[in-house]
Amino acid sequence: MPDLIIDGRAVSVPKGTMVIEAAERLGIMIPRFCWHKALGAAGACRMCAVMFTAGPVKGLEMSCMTPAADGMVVETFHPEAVAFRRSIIELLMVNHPHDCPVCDEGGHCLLQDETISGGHSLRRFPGRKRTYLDQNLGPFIQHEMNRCIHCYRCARFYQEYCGYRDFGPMQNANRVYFGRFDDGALENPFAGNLADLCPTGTLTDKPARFVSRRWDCLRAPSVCLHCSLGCNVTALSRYRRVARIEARENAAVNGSFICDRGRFSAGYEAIPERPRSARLDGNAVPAIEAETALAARLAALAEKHGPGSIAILGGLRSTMETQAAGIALAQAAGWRAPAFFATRTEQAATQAALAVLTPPRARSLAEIGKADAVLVLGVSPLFDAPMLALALRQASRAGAKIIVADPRPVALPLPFTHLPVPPRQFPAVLAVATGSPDAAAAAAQKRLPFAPELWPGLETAAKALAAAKRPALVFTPGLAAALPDDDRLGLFPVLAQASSAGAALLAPTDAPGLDELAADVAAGRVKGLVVVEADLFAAAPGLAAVLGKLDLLVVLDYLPTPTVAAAHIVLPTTTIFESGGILAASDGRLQAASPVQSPGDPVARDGAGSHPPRAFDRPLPGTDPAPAAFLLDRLARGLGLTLPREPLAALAAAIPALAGLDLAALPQDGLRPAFAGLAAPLPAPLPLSAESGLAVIYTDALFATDEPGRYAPLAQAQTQAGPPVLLLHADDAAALGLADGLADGLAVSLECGNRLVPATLHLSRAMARGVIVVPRVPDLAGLPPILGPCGLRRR
Amino acid sequence: MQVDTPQVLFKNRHLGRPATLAEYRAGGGYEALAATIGKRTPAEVLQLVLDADLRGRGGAGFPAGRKWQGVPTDHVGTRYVVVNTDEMEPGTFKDRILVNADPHLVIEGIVLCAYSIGASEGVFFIRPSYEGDAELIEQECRVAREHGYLGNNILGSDFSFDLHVHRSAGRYICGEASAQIKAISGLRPNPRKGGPRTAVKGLWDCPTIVNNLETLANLPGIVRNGPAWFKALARSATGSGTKLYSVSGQVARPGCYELPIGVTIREIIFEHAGGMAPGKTFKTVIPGGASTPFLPEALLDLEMDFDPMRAAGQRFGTASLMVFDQGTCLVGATLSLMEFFARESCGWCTPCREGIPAIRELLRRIEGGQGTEEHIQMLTDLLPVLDKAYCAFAPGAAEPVRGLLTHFMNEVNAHIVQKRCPFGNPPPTLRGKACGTRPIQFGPTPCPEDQCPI
Amino acid sequence: MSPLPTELETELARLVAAVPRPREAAVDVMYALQRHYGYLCDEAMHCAARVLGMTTLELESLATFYDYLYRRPVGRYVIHVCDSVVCWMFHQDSIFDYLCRTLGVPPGGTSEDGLFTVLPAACIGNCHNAPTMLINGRFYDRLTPERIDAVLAELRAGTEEPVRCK
Amino acid sequence: MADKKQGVVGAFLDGAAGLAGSYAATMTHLFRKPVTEQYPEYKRPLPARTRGRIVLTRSPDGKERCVACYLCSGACPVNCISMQSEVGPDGRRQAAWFRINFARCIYCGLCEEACPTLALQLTPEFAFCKDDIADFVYEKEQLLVEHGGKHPDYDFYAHAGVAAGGPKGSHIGEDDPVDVKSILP
Repeated sequence: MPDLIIDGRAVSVPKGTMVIEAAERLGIMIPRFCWHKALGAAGACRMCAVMFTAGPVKGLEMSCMTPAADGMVVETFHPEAVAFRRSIIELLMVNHPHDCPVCDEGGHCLLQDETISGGHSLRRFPGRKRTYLDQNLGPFIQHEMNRCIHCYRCARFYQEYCGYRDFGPMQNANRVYFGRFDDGALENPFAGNLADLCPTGTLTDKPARFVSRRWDCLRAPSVCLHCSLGCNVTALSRYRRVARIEARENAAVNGSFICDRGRFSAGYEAIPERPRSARLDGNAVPAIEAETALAARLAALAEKHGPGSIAILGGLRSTMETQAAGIALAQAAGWRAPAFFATRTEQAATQAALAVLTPPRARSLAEIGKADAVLVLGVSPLFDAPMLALALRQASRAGAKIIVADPRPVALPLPFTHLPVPPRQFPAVLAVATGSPDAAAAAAQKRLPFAPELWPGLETAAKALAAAKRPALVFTPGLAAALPDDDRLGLFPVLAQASSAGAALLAPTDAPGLDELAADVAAGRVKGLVVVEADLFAAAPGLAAVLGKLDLLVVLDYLPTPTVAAAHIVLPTTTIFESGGILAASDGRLQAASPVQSPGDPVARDGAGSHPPRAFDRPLPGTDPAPAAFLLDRLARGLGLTLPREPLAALAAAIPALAGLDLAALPQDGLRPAFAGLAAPLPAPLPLSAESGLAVIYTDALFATDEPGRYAPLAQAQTQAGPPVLLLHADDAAALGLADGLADGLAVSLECGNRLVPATLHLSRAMARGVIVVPRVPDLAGLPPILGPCGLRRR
Repeated sequence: MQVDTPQVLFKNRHLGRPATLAEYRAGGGYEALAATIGKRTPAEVLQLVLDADLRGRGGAGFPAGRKWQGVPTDHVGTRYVVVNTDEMEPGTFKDRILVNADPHLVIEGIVLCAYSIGASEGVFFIRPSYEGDAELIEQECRVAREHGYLGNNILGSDFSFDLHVHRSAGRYICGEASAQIKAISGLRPNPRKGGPRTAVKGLWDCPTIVNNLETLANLPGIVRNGPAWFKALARSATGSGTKLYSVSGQVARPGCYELPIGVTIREIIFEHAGGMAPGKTFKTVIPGGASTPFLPEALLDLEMDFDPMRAAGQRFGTASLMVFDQGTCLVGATLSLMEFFARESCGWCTPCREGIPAIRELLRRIEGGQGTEEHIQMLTDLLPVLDKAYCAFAPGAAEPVRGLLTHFMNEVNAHIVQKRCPFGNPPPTLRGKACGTRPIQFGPTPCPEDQCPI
Repeated sequence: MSPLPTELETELARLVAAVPRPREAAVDVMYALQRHYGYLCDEAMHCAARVLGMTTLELESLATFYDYLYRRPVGRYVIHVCDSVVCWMFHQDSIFDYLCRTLGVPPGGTSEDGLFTVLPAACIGNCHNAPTMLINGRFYDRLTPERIDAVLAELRAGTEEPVRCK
Repeated sequence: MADKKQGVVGAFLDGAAGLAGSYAATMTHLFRKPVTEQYPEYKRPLPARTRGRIVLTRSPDGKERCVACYLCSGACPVNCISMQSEVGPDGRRQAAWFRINFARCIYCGLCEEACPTLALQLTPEFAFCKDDIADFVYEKEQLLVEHGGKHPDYDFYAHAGVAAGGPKGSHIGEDDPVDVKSILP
């Protein structure tokens, strides 16, 4: 623990800490451009020079490249250091353009801050300014190379941190250019971070171009709900529209970055189609009228068929407050237990996946990035949880061995072993890989006798995991029951949706699956259904198919889903940007999001032509949406019931794992409860064993396969037009007589329920046999788990 | 050619052609190797080099033995020797002459180094303008391989080492050790600082020794004749061995001379290089390649050795003497050097990437007669900034400017006062462009044909 | 993209196989393709990327960094005129100017007959013979206008087999 | 002392002199030209830098100067300026809408000082009355004028260093764009 003195204040830091970080601990912000917490030192900008007046290092040195050592005395405001930094700014400004007014970075620009705080205002140099031509870097990042100060942050992030190689530095000397070989979209799914990283306006957020200055935005800490990882973001809103999403530092989860899905999938809160007023039998009515009618109809239904004929269905993208309110209402009214998951099995598996996260075994995303061997089972990191891929990349950079066992073709920006196995073989893979490394070869042959090509990979996996000091297992919840009982092996589940963990924590164990609910509706046992923030057509096609049998379908939602269109009564709810709330990430971490804006139509749409309204003599349009939890509470009151004042707190008190937590005051980094007290996991049944036909595997794309993302215009624009793309092993295709060899782009049709969906078939050899990989789009939501031999045919 | 100084590296130098293997062997070539492989331990060879106090000839003068000591002994896997033949410093051409004079001396030195550190792979990093030399080395490596001096089981022992040539595509920065390793690895050759030394983690993350070609060429002599002999070669108390001095500029006999370390600058210029060219008067000399300052006449009796020169505020560098006469404008010469440095920077750090072009711009103005006192102030302000650059490139570039401002301020002032170049050079605003520059006046270089081995 | 001649493919494969990792051969492969195409056109860059398993950007990073890899069309003879300080002392700028005027090209330009490209170059290591230039791997020493005329005439006559920069 | 000795006559004379002086002042003013200006009929020319109504000026090429950088609204101490920027048809940044609430404006001129493109300028026009306070909210169309105001020659984009005012490298003091693939060293 070196002890040093910075600006007269003593600080003690861990060995290996750089002086710039040590100063940060004291709250001293040494100016910097190239140094970044996540990227480390480059020593390129020379901006962080400080004076070492005593100790092992003497004289002017860069604080980012000097490790703190005992006895150092550092002066950050030494006249010589200040003069040096001023010279650096002067040099950087020799070629920096004079365009702050039209630069999007203005207002949160590091170079602007340093230039002004350093007092540089006049350019002494007589020479001309250097200019560059710009490139079109795709839909997310705007390029303005004249502003570049060559800190190399972008290239280091892009190539070293993320492992993508289509963007980087070119030329030498003072002509260094950062760009691509030719114009085109950046391949890196984390490229949006370049806008955050770039200390000037060279790389800026293109969709947010010219939208606002930072100081004009409302800002609030939020949590991303486009996958289950729970990355921390900052939402910036202006005129009731989310202008921009930025990464928010959380050392335990996403570090300093987020993926492009999380960054560019907002916008659903401002689409014109968003349900903004209550609807009663298809007509827009004042909210109070809809609520009164709803209470009356529910009461009548309960009177006629008994309260058990009413069911409530919760979403996996709602906050935990909403989920808890739904549960509380169902319990108070004596309705059927609330349903969240597609099947009881899925719920049990998700609960089991959380229950295994005891303190010695649970790993955070950041800890996955520090593991030295990771087995990823049933997860395709880049699509199921993009930031996981970045964490694996960091582990891999530090030398970790990464093994991914997944039926889909897996692409990752790092060296890894891919074991393409169908889900039914996951337990076997797990058993071999976590078993004794010496017996691995024999075990592999015994348990997977039909797949000799996997044996070497399995053996390496077993050896790597056995040799590792900090091995970790990333798994899909179905495997929770099969996990070995080994405290050495860290665990990190990846769940289906942003609030799957929340639902699993809160849902009563007797909660039915959506499939059971569908059967009940079909049989007439359920007459009334209250759907809270879920799209049945995507989540439960079986249930969606029988909606016509319901006497009453009530939907509370903020997305214009087909379920909303089918509802008798619609109550609009608020998004996470308007109500905030608590979300549980896949590792069980509870994190709070704050509201950033009020609901209501964005100013851009509210008013005449290009002007916002001039007179505010009428209520703000589109402000009917209310948090679903409020609506449910009002509904309870309409029914003459009383819900607890804070349903989540009341419910949590009864759950051993959550009892005693102060949910109203979650720490900034989130809180991960110890799940030892969670209800004992049910033995999750093994995934289906398919003997004939193709097992259907749903896969996410980077954009617009998550539910809110499907309604985000920008994310939607990133999806390819045309029929959905299916993936099939080339040998399976040959067996089915579809193609011989690796022909791409076969036109096929897929039997989905009683429809034939046209699709394009791509063949691969880097995937498991006996499976068909299907994109998670609503069109294809109703596929059977096993596709029969006639399910796929040539078109 | 002078005969009164011991010729070690140039023993087999012939006019216009390289020495053959037979010639090299006749002069005792490969005896050191035969006496070493299987007979001495690597540690003994290292001790010889340490005792001989062999210092790097590439510019920095770091003791070679100390560098080799950094190689971890417990490393499993390949170790590399990288032979640095990337001399691109203006005024330096010794390595080219050396390769062309005696390729086998070079090869033997490389193998000895490899033996000492236990390397099995060697990379001969050579600059593109020495393509002929690259082919020569490749050819002579084949010859050496045929005779068992290179390749598997050298001289019948179980020591194997092979050497291949890596052609650079030309940038001065590739001469920096860590940048050179990156260049070989197919990465952008930005120098690397911090982290483990290249001797620990170099090429492909294996221990790697990067040494200048001339440094390694001294090994056969040291091993054969012992450290005491080697130290005795030098004329100064602290130095050891001989050195190849590249002399260019306005001297009567420009060329490359092997002279002891510690010989005075005056002796090199006025005895070995034949004094000033006819009709020229001495003004100043850059003693150690482009990244060393101008040396005033008063310091001509300085001994050419690492430590005495550093003590005098000068740098030994690569011992490439560029001699300027009274008729040469030093502002223009410095500008020429800055053109070189500004172009050859790798573009990594601010002082180098932005600072050197700024200096170039200021010097262009001064040389063109538009200079002001403020420009000099800016130059002075910039020098300490350059000194704190990422690698040694920018501090090296600052040296000539510092020399100019320290010793030849009168010349700079003359430009500012007269608002033109007092030597009659036209404004360099378009220098390097076809614009009609100085009055056509072509170099009256005397032709010492006997100096040139090519 | 037209396929490469078989000999060239073999040569590229040999270059890649000769080094511990393909990346090391990056410069050599680009030199070989430069000899074939005359300069590194985009097609050559794509070929190199395919052979080396690197991205075109990574290769562009190198090709634009280095001096002797040409990403713009050049003539058959690329004349690198040393403009470092010793050559400058011997009026290199006049030599350079003379060359440009004789060939009628700006610096970096290629003469109309496609034979010559004139480039300033960093020190080429021939200072004792200043002023000097390098044409396709060969030094030309102590240049004078007459010598330049002679060299150009000699090269034009094609009496000399081009020693291409490898 | 002297006062005490002057007696009644002295006091009388002293008073009379005071009276006479005041009357004299009154009489002289009777015959002087009055200073009152007939304000609505006669408007005194005001200095160009008078801080009155705000306008948005145009650059010499006739294009809008305002780039909607939000600096004026940021500087405004009474928050009477609001705007939204957008990309214009020519790729330049411009205001989609720009609004100043003159009912709230205190004519402090901070916005003019903040304006980096010299678009926003205060003019000597100070008296503009409305029947409805809402009419004091001026939109961009009402604010835009057809001239360059106090700085007729300034063109921000000529100095900015971004492409929107012409190709890169064509502005004042700029070098030609760097050719990344250049073969020149």
